[in-house]
Amino acid sequence: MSTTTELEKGAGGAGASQDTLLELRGVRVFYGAVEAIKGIDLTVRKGEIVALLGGNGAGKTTTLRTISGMLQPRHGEVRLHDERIDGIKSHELVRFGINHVPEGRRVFSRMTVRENLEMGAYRFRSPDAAEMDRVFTLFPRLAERRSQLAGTLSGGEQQMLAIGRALMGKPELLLLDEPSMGLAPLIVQQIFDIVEEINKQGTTVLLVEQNATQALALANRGYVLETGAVAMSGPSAELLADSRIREAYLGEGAA
Amino acid sequence: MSLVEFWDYLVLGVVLGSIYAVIAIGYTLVYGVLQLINFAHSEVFMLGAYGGLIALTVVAPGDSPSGLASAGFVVLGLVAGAAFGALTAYGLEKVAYRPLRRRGAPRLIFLITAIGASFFLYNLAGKLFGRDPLPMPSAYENKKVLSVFGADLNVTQLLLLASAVVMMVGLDMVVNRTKLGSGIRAVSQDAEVAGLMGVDIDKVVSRTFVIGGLLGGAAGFLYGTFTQVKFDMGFIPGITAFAAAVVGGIGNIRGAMLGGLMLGVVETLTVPIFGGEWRHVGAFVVLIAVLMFRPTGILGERVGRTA
Amino acid sequence: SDSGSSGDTLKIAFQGPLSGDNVALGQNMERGIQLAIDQANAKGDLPVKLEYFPVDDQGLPEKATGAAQLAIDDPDVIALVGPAFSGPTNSAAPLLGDAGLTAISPSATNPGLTEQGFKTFLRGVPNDSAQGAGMADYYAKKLKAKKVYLVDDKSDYGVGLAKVANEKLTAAGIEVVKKSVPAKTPDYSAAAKDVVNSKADALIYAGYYQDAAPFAVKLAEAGYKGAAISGDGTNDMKFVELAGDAANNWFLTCPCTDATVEASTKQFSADYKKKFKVDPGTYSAESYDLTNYVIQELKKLGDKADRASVYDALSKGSYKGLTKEFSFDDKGELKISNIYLYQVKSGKIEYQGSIQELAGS
Amino acid sequence: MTTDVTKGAVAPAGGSGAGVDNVLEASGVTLRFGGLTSLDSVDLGMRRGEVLAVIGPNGAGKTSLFNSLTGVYKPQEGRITFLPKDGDNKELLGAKPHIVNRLGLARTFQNIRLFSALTALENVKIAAETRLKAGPVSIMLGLPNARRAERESDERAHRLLKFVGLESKLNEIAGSLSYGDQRSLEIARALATDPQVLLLDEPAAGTNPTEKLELEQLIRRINSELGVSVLLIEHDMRLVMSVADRVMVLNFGRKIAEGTPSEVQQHPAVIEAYLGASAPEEEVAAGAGQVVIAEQPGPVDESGANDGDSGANEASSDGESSDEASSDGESSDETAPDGSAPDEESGK
Amino acid sequence: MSANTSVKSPSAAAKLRRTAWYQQPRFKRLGALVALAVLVTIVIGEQGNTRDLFYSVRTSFTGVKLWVCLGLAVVVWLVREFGSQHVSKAVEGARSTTKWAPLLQARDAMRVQPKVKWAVMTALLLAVVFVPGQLTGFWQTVLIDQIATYALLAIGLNVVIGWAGLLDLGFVAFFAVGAYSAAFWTGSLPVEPPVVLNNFLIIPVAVVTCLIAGVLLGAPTLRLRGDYLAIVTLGFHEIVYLVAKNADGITNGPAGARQVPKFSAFGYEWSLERMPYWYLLVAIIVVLIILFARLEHSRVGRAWTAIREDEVAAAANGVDTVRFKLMAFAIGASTSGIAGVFYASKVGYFNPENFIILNSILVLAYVIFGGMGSIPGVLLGAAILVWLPEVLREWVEPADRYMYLGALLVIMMIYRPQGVWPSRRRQREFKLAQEGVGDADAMTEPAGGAVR
Ligand SMILES: Nc1ncnc2c1ncn2[C@@H]1O[C@H](COP(=O)(O)OP(=O)(O)OP(=O)(O)O)[C@@H](O)[C@H]1O
Ligand SMILES: Nc1ncnc2c1ncn2[C@@H]1O[C@H](COP(=O)(O)OP(=O)(O)OP(=O)(O)O)[C@@H](O)[C@H]1O
Ligand SMILES: CC(C)C[C@H](N)C(=O)O
Ligand SMILES: [Mg+2]
Ligand SMILES: [Mg+2]
Repeated sequence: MSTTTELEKGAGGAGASQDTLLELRGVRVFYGAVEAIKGIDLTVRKGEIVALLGGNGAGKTTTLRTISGMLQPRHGEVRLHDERIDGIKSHELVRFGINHVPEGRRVFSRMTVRENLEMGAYRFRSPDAAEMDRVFTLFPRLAERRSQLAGTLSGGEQQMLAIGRALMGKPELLLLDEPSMGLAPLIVQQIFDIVEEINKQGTTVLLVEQNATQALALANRGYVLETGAVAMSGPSAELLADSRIREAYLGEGAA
Repeated sequence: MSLVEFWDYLVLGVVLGSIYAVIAIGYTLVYGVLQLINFAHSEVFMLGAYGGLIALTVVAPGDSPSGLASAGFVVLGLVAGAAFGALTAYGLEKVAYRPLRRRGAPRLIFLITAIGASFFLYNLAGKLFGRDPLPMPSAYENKKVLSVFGADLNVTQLLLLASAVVMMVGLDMVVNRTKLGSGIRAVSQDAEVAGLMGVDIDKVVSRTFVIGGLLGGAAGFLYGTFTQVKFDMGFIPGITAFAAAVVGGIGNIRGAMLGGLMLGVVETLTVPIFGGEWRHVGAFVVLIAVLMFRPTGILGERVGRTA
Repeated sequence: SDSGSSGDTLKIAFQGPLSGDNVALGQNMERGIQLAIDQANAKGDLPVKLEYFPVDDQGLPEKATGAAQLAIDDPDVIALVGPAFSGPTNSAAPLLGDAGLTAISPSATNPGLTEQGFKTFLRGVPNDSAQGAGMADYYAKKLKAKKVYLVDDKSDYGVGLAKVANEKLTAAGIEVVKKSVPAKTPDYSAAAKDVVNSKADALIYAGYYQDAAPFAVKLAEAGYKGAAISGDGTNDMKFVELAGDAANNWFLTCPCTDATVEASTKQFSADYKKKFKVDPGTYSAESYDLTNYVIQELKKLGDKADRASVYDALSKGSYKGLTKEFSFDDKGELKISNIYLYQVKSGKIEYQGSIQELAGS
Repeated sequence: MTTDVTKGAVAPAGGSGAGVDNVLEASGVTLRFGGLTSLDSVDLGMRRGEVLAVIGPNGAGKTSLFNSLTGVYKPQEGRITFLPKDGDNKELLGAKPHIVNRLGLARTFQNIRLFSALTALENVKIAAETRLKAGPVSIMLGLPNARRAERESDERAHRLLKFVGLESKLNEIAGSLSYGDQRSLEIARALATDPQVLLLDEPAAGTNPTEKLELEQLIRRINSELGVSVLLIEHDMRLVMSVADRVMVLNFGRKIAEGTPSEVQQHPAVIEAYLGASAPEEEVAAGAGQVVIAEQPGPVDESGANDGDSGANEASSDGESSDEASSDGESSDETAPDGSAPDEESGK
Repeated sequence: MSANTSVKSPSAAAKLRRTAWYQQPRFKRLGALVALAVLVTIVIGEQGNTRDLFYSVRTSFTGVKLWVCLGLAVVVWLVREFGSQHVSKAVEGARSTTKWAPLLQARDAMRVQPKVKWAVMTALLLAVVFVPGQLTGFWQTVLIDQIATYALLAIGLNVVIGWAGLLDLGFVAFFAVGAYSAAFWTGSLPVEPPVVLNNFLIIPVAVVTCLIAGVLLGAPTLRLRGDYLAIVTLGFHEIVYLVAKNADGITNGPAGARQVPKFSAFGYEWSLERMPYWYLLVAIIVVLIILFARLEHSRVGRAWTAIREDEVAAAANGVDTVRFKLMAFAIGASTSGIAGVFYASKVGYFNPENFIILNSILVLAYVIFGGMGSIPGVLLGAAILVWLPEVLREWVEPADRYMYLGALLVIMMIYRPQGVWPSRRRQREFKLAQEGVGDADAMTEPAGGAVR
């Protein structure tokens, strides 16, 4: 399914890159004096799953936060449907169909599951019941716990809630920051399955992961970040085959 | 103390307590979104009283206005008080707290800023309007209207009770039923993520202050009619209301109401039993006792309804 | 020279509430003193120029030591009129005593003040044994009260006054309910309720106007119908302004006369009004008198005036002022004890005359 | 050793056979939050010198178990006994966190909790110093014992930072270290309290494969060189399989399996609840036939059934892990990087 | 550069990204300056009175002052925004701390080189001991009765909040306990002491009394989270204050303790002379600073830091959090007690109003203003903030002094929240907190509470 955003109406005639949804051009981001992102170019096409890989502190989270407007780049442009969106605050960007599932889940712990999902639909006048049903079908565990306080859910359940909450915003582009972190293998599998499912239903996904094997298995394309810059990029299969990747991120050379 | 007398004091206590409750809500709301003990809220309250005073002085009710005019004056006073309070709270947030928030300053810094703002504001009020107390121009004849189990209630007291109840019910509805309410609750738990959901944090924080200011200012006007208006009038009710917010469970709106009523009653009952000089001791002993047994207050910390 | 004075100016200090809650009482006195000094300078028969040196204690004992210290530290200050209130006197007098600076008070009335051996304290006003007794007399003899509710504000003044009143009332066989409600109580409703519930038919408030006013308001609201009396601390138009209608019919006592009424103070009253655009108030004339007493002694002493000699002269001498004759016993207590009654009537404080006469004793 | 005393109580954990040298035993630990039971009568028997992994789905109660063992939570029922190498057995249930730590159980947190404004060295010193005695008065007066304590903690902290490979980052602010270094620092800090048991809560979470390998080495060295028994929570099965001597599996607050890694990996309940169908594709370990699982059907708490199970369990694992572990433990004193006998300091 | 600049109707994104002219930072700054000018006009305007409510506002807004202020604001703005390059640069320069660079270097040198440190310290101490002799009597009194006394209190509170991170809003209660101890043991209260003691002997007695009071208050409340601790200490203060005020039979009520005897030792009596008090107080402060500085850099100081930063982690690493917190509480309380004894003996008269809640709040402000956790910082904080209202007496309407103090606090917290002279540890915490790591004040759950 596709969501209608205000942006689509306005950006009707943008020519060149019909299928490009998101584009980063020479983006540089600073924390105070520290440059965390040192000029990144990145493209996400409509309907894709793109994986963003890299070690600790490579700048993956920072990239996502820049896209969703939590951070502002000091140089470069962020474009959605070929329109600049850098400089727009995160709460406004939600209206453009970008939803971000932050690192570490960050559910509203003193709200119930249901209230958390309602928060996800904050930008609409009232939450869409059908959407909520869809989320509950995707995550039956949440359905069981709809009136439990989110803070008392287990890690996996919280991750599901965080994703469900983002889906309530009917995203065109879903940003996922390490959805598998701290989750049991079985749950990781489930989450990845769900991501695939969501993508099939029409949502474009930008996925940040440490878990390179699984992420690349899921994604169409991947980017590898190293200390704030793109070190490698290409279709998943290519990346998976690359020996450098296998050594550095799949732990093979040493194993 | 006879039963009738007990009722008498209880009624007084409830009246005082309902003012505390309305002020306490201001503390609790702000605490909810910023985890800040907004010491300057007592000045919001004080300026609310001046707002009412100014409005009534300008409009100048005659000696004993008729019923309908009285109602008009009361509404005017309330509105002016609320407006002054809201304006003060809004300004405080914008000038003093927002820069700190932007910078992610530690909470202690907020606290000292609040204290500084409080000093500034009440002395500024003293400078602007003089440091002597002023009686609130009487907008109505303060007659006895009815008696409950032998306890008399006069117009002021009824007015206080009624407005307090209306304000509390209204607020409860705003927080639990409206979008702003869920915004407030979300920001209070994780402001950054609330932003990701489309909540405009600045707006929500600002509006929270404004709501707290509206209530605080209106309470200031009511308290002013009840006692008198003075530049340092905010301090004692402020501290007591803050204690009330904590007793109820800070961050919890219903807790603030409960705490306010409780401290009002305790304080008032202390007077006939132990003597007027001990009234605040009563309130603070209750505070400490409650916290000993319920470390997060009677209703616990939570903004909004329980799950 | 150990007094270190520069020679051509001498300062007369005043210590009292020049800011804070009961500032009106301080201002009444301050103006009387200023008037006396101005007139003396205008007359020009002094070898030196006089200057007025105010130190503000806000009427609070804890501020009084600091205030007194300011006067002590200025070597030109030759005498201090005040402290105005009893509490501040109690805390500052030892310091003033150690410094040898005369403290001649036009208004500090707590009876205990002269019992403590302060070295330089002179009281230019009848103390509260007289005022308390006056109140008790009036209730007992004139109003025939049966049960009196007696409240003090916990200040030195209030406590002292209430103590005397209590003794006299009890001696007269009147039932007394004695309570304390500290000054600055934000809300007097509960206290007022207590008064009504006690079924007392008369009330004494021993404290200052700032608190008497809201108390009076709450009493009226609570439906208190009995008589009410308060002392010099409440005897100011501010009381009426703050309490509004609730002040009506309150009796006020004072060891002071109404300067606008008494013949002897008519001229003073006019000068005062001319200079300050307001009528003199409680203790304005008395302060004027005491300042003139100091000036008289300074004149006599001429060049030899220093703090010690001024104290000597003042404590031993006497002075016929506009309000009364000032002379002191060896404890520094004034030898006269007249108390006057006032009553609030339709928004004005009206002078009634000597309480002893009115009570018919 | 001293196990005899408590053997009866903790029999199900695998202590019924002779010669099992346990360091930590828990029985029937039940922890509830309101209506929610997060630990349901959990038994635990941890052998001296082993690496025991706890795995299970999210919300199974692993962290709750840690928190119960270390005094952060107080379970409503059950017993937790610590059996120090030489000394009396200690009941841990209800003991305050710092007491538990002093007795010899140290831990790390699921989300790293360092004192981030302090230097790496200071972080470790704080932990080391809790074993030293120097009161505020002697410090203020600068008495010799205070100065000696300062020196000792300094030396100790240096040694441990070297042990985890942070000797070059002594004076860096903890908050500015890289994630991997923060992990190591947290471990060094835990080791500074000279524990007999170290509890690690998901140390590999958020690390990449290379860092995981380093971590694996570190855990091995802690276990062998320092002779510290390790209780490890981890979702990364590769790491668990390679470092753990035994594995215990929790689900819904109950123990559903216990055994060697390979045994556990093939247990159907574990696969169903935790690993998922596709997980154990690679290593099909030898001896698949003798999988023995301490399965607990329902609330049956009778020790008979459990005894049988765990007896067999023990038989299966005895040979490979227990002996090895205890010999490690013995040799550890000499190889420990801190030459001074740790017992002297850990007296109180 | 991009193709769609020619798009006719601006899209939603473009609309959002566009800022109206008045939203430009430059004009926002103008707005702020104008608002500031109006505020300043009111602040420096006439004193209002109750007879005419609008007197002050009216005179402020009709007089020339308003126009002068507005004019100044506009000039400042113009110079800043459009002035020559180097003016704007100077502004930027003043903003950054470069101006302070030499000072900061000196401070760093002091920290690193012990010789420099000792030289500076000795010079400072000599100055501190001898310079006040030259001051006027008034300033000597301010220095001793207020600045130094409150500096002593600030040093004590610094242990509690700066080091252990416990938010104590009732610190002056212990000051009261100390003062009343002094009055009691010298026989200046209505209740007779068993023996009358020399003031110096009272110091240890008061220390013990405050220690006990500190522990009694602390033991049950230290399990509370930061904010709750704050309100409980505030309540405790209020109770101490009200008991002092109302238990007339014991404390002499609002009338207070009178004529507390002076210090005396070996036949020497501290009398009206001020400087001997100064020497005594400086000696007390120096000794305490030495003792406390040792604590700060010891295991105790580190344990406090650990508790402040993460109480749960501290406990999990064997730190007995309750014991260390109590220790901080008790040390702080007894310092406050010493100050109380000194104050009572110096001024000879005090009453409960000397110990109002406002004073507790002020001491807290001194500590934070100066720089939490740093001894020179809190000394400076107390000195500046106590001195300021006194000197303002001469410059502005005395009643307005605290308005300026309040404004100063707000401005300071906005532009330099770490304080005048912060401690290095604290400064780091601030930096980390601003980057979103940690909290910088121990308002977290206490150990033993819920852990996520
Ligand atoms: N709030 C912050 N302040 C200062 N520096 C930061 C901040 N957040 C991140 N950094 C730094 O920016 C760089 C990139 O961090 P980022 O969180 O984007 O990495 P990441 O790839 O998401 O790593 P991880 O896998 O650990 O999540 C790191 O060097 C980090 O230290
Ligand atoms: N303080 C608490 N209050 C309420 N419920 C809690 C609390 N702590 C834990 N729980 C609940 O106990 C259960 C077990 O949680 P626990 O954190 O131990 O799981 P876990 O096995 O460590 O999971 P994960 O692998 O995600 O870390 C969960 O359902 C959790 O919601
Ligand atoms: C000015 C007077 C009202 C002072 C009062 N008599 C007192 O002793 O304090
Ligand atoms: Mg990240
Ligand atoms: Mg866990």
